[in-house]
Amino acid sequence: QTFDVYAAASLKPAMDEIAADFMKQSKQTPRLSFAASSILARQIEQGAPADVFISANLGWMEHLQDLMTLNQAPKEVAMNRLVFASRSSVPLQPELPDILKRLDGGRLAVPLIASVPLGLYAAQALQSLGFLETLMPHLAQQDNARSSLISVSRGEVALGILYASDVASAPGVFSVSDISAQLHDRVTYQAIPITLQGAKFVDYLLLPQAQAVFQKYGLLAP
Amino acid sequence: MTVELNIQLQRDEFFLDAYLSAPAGVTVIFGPSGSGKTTLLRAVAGLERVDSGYISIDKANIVGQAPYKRAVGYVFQEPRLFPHITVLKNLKFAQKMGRMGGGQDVDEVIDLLELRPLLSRYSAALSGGEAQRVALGRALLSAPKCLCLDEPLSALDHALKQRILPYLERLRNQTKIPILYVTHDASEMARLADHIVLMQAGRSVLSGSATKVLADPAAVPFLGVRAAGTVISGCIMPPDPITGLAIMSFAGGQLILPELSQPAGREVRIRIAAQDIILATEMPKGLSALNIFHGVITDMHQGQGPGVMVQFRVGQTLFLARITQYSAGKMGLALGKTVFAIVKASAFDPAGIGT
Amino acid sequence: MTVELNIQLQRDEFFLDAYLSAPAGVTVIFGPSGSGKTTLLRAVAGLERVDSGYISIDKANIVGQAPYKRAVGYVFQEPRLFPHITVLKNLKFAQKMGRMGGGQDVDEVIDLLELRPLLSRYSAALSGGEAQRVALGRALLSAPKCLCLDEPLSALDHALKQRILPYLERLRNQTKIPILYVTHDASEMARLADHIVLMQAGRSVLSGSATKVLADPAAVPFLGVRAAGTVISGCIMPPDPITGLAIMSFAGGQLILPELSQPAGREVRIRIAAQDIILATEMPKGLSALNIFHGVITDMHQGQGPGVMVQFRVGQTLFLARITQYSAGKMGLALGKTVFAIVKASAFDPAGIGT
Amino acid sequence: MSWYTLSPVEIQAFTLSLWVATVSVVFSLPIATGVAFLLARRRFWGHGLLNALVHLPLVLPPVVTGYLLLVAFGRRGIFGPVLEVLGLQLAFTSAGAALAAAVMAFPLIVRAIRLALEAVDPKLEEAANTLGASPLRVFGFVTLPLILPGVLAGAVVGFAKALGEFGATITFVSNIPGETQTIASAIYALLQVPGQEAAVGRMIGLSVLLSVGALLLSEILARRMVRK
Amino acid sequence: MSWYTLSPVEIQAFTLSLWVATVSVVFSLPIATGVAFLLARRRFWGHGLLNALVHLPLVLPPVVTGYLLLVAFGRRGIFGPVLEVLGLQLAFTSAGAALAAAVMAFPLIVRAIRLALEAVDPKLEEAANTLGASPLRVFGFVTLPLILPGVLAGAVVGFAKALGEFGATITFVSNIPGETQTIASAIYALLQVPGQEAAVGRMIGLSVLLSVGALLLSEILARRMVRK
Ligand SMILES: Nc1ncnc2c1ncn2[C@@H]1O[C@H](COP(=O)(O)OP(=O)(O)OP(=O)(O)O)[C@@H](O)[C@H]1O
Ligand SMILES: Nc1ncnc2c1ncn2[C@@H]1O[C@H](COP(=O)(O)OP(=O)(O)OP(=O)(O)O)[C@@H](O)[C@H]1O
Ligand SMILES: [Mg+2]
Ligand SMILES: [Mg+2]
Repeated sequence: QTFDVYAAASLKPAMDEIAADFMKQSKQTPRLSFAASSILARQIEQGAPADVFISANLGWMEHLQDLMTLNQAPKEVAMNRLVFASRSSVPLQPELPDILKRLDGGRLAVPLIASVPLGLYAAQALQSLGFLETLMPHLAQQDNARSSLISVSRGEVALGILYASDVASAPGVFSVSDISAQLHDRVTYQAIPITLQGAKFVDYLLLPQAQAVFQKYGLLAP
Repeated sequence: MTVELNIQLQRDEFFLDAYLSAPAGVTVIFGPSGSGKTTLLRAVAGLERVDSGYISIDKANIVGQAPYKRAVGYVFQEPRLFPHITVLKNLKFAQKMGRMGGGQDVDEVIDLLELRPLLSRYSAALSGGEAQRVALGRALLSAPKCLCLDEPLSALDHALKQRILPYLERLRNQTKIPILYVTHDASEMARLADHIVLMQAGRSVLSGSATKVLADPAAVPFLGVRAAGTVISGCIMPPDPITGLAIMSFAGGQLILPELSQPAGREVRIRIAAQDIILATEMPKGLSALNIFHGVITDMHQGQGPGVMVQFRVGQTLFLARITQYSAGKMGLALGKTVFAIVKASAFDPAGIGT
Repeated sequence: MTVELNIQLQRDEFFLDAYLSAPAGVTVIFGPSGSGKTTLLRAVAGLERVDSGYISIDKANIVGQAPYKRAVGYVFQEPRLFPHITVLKNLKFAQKMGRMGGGQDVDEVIDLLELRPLLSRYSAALSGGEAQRVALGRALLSAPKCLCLDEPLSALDHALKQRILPYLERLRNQTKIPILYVTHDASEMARLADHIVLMQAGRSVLSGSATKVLADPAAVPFLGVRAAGTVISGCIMPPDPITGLAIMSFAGGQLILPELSQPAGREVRIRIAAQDIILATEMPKGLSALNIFHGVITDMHQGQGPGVMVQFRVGQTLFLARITQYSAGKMGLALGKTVFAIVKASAFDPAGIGT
Repeated sequence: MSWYTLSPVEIQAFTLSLWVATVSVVFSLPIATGVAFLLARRRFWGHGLLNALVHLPLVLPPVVTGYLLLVAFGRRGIFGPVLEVLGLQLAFTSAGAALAAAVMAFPLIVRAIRLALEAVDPKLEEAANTLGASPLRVFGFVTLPLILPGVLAGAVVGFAKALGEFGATITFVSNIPGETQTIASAIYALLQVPGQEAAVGRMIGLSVLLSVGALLLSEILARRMVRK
Repeated sequence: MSWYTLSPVEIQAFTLSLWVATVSVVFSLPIATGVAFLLARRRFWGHGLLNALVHLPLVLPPVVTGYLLLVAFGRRGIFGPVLEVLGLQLAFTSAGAALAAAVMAFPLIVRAIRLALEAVDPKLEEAANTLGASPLRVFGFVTLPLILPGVLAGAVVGFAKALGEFGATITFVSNIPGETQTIASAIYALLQVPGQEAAVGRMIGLSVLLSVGALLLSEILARRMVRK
């Protein structure tokens, strides 16, 4: 017996492992479908047979909640942090002059600041720091967190704002300055159970066993 | 079966206005380059839209009918073989598409047109003449109700033409379908034509039975002096026991012919070109020429050059001879005068002798 | 300039093995369909790779040279006009590509080939004959060192041929380039050929000067009986004051010709077909035929049919006459006997009279 | 598991991709041929519109195409009820993946066939006509064989495109391993997270292998066709 | 701002898309023609390889292509030093966007031109040869004019593809408004957030308008070429 889990692509390694564990201890097999949150949300809206939807994109979460009558509220299953990342391990002073010096006329890699969650949070943080206006023309907005990571790891950009979890799993990329969680909204991954079967799986995600896996991939407990 | 048409059409500056009535047999369409012969044939086949007029096969108007329903076989000026299939498949395709079924026998056509060694070739590996023969075979096999042949033999050498012409003649005699035949070759025309339509600048200027048109001094400017002459029909007699030569009897006497493979009793037609006849005022003697006729001058028609066309009657047959004005004067030729006409037996082109 | 070649090549089952030496002037390549005429021309132009042998223009071996460097003008059996440009641009393109520059004058070529009304047309809107004329003009304009003409006139009517042939003759006389000319038409061959190469099943079986080959009874099986005859060269005299007819003087007497637009003093060549001569044992009288020669029989050659080829000498010129065996017997013809030969003035095809 | 061993999921993706690409090309070919014929040979009202429509999947971001497919053929889509009656489900099934791939490959296939059609000498079709072949038979016996190299070219490009397509696919049928996850969407998923370079490389190698194979095959076939 | 008014950012995206698509097609055409000529007319060692290489952007997920572009032409890429010497920066610039679009459109353009080349009657080229035209001139005066409809078809398909392309573009040059944000990447960005349907529709309308315009123009040109 199978059920469908729609999850944001950035959760793939952790979810793959959790799903495998889950299968071992229950007779249910979760089928994982990874894509951009926007795609998954639209599919669910169009009647996709999803049992759970897991995403970091709160916008789409709310959109779905508005649209569908869901029995259960979304649950936070993991958290993340933002960091400034670079190929060089030299720590960064989170001040404008140092940032600009590091960029050296180059660009700061972030995902799309108007749409991709990481981009949204990064923009909020820069806004709170008061850097956004100055840095705006220096931003290289990319389609997703992964692309920004590539830009940083290939040295196309001297600096990027990335998820701490991504930086942790990417060799050759260093976190050069933490970004305080106070500067932006909570970076959370939420799961919406759509069916009963889905609800069971969401419950499982909150168990320490699953949480351990999330943490293994650099995510934080909710 | 008869093809009749009276059509008008305009293509840029070119205007075609043609009238034609082609009964069973061969109607040769003759005219200079660009006079509209091909356009006329295309209109009959439905490949060219006419602006006004009618085209009928067997009284049924076919204007507006789709080309493939017209059953008009067509040999184009260029071969147009299907390049992706072999010669044999080209032929088989035609046979399959021919809707009356039957049609000609593939093997017969292959042998006649000497296509056997080519059957497994593709059109790219054929010589010009070979391709044209295949195209001809293909048209014959499609079981047409009317055949349009646009210079089908002009890429062929004389010997090959002579081997194919009798077949076209047989086709004409057996199938009773009208054949519209474009050619530039006067002897081909004389041999095959039952009817002739002369085209000039898009207009059909003269038409009628071959006998009449070829012997009509008024047609000479259109045909060219070398094409003018007489077509006489007659019957093959048993060969002369002494000379072994073939003899044809016609309304006016007997004509000795060169070698001729037609059996006795067969009706044949012969063209004697006006320039091939020598006239004499006295009975010539000791000549190699075997045919000497005795006739009465019925018409004399002076051309633009130094020649005169002399029409004379032998029995009930009218002959045409072209001689110089100088000779005519010296010999004192005039209407009603008696002349001797000398015709060489070996001057007859076997290709000019048709049934 | 001379083209010499001795080449071998194999295409599937077809094997070409040709030897040829073509000096300035026209070398006619004659042979049945599929005998390799086109393949030979293509090899000269570099369009067909040869397996062995050499091809030289002016002593320089061109085997292996790229086609465009050979300066071999080519008129293909089908017109091959560039469909995306007008007739005029087709011509201009050829002129531009011609590397010796100079070449023919565009306007002259246009007038001669009667292309003026076609200049702004695209090839799709040309008749078969029109397209072939443009192709001919295009080849002439490319300033070639050698011309390959593959049946260039076979799509043209008689009158048009007669207007174009003198131009080809002038070209031959003026430019001194070798012209390799494929034709099926014996009178075209007789008029133009300086040299003749007979092809048979891929082999060049007989070659030599036109005069020799055409009067050679051994060539008759290859040429066909109707093509055999005599080519005599002579000089135009002032026209006869009484008759107004043109006169040509040759080594053997004078020949009265039909209308001829050549000025007095001009050298011309005339072909008299073997079948156009009537022989007589006594001097005929009161005939319309103006040319009566007195000759001595030098050779008699019996064909497969009922005919005999009689070669006789008039002055220093050898003539060939074809008569029936029956007549020859009746007249008691034999080597050394005296005969009278009757030739009609109006039997000469002006198209058969060349310079 | 050494670097060249495929996991079962990867094998599934491989098989599915092959299936999807093949099915999509096989089904589009006849339709594409028909549309190409219309575009190349007929002048009619709406010619430009049809042409634009055919090209649309090329211009639109694939995700949009996928979304439009979802709107049209999804469970709640415009044709949803019709499909339900027919017992056919497209959204989130492999059949749907084939549909998405077909739609994306369609303009490329049509273009190739149309170009081939425009290069056919109408004189040959005229000749077939005078032999008594109806337009349909002319097409079948003359035109079609003559455009086969073009059709083949279209099929190969379409096949390659269908293999590489994931934008519309992932949107229309999602990315369910074993069901709708093609190589392309598997690569996409793998690319979203760091550290999967080996797997990505393996999958790319696979899809390149597949399409290079198709390419070579088509070249050989085309050469055989032309050689005659 | 009513629904049909474009914001300055949208106008920038529109202009940039037009520029990127035009530049990419203009620059690819000659190269594509050369490659198509090689593939259609020459047999050489590596023929199959070149053919496969040309088709690669079709098969690979666009993101991979973009990534490979980065590896090749990025600052630290293989050709990075060369580009730096030339003072040319591609990553994160509009020139890079054009490069990405060109690479993605390339296989389509090559295919179209190759098909057209294969349909040219070699007899006409032979004829030009005998008139003394060198291979280069034959190509310029005969072959090229004859394949122009095919080149045009390739250009249009390429243009449409370049307009619609965003996967490789966004990966290679990111999505910087006014610099590298084309209509397609703008649409992509808009699609990431809910409730932007109106804006998405407007952008799609724009890009469809552009490519339909290009299509119609090409049809008219092609008809003019063929009419003679
Ligand atoms: N590519 C080829 N492959 C095989 N055979 C060929 C090829 N091209 C020509 N042939 C054969 O070679 C022979 C000579 O062909 P060619 O075209 O030279 O003849 P031709 O003398 O010009 O004939 P025609 O007067 O009919 O034009 C023919 O039998 C033809 O079938
Ligand atoms: N599509 C066209 N548009 C304009 N004019 C045309 C078109 N097709 C043919 N013509 C012209 O119409 C005239 C008649 O052409 P047609 O092909 O019927 O001549 P034809 O008598 O067959 O000549 P030929 O003996 O040279 O083949 C020619 O002057 C030709 O240039
Ligand atoms: Mg014609
Ligand atoms: Mg030939």
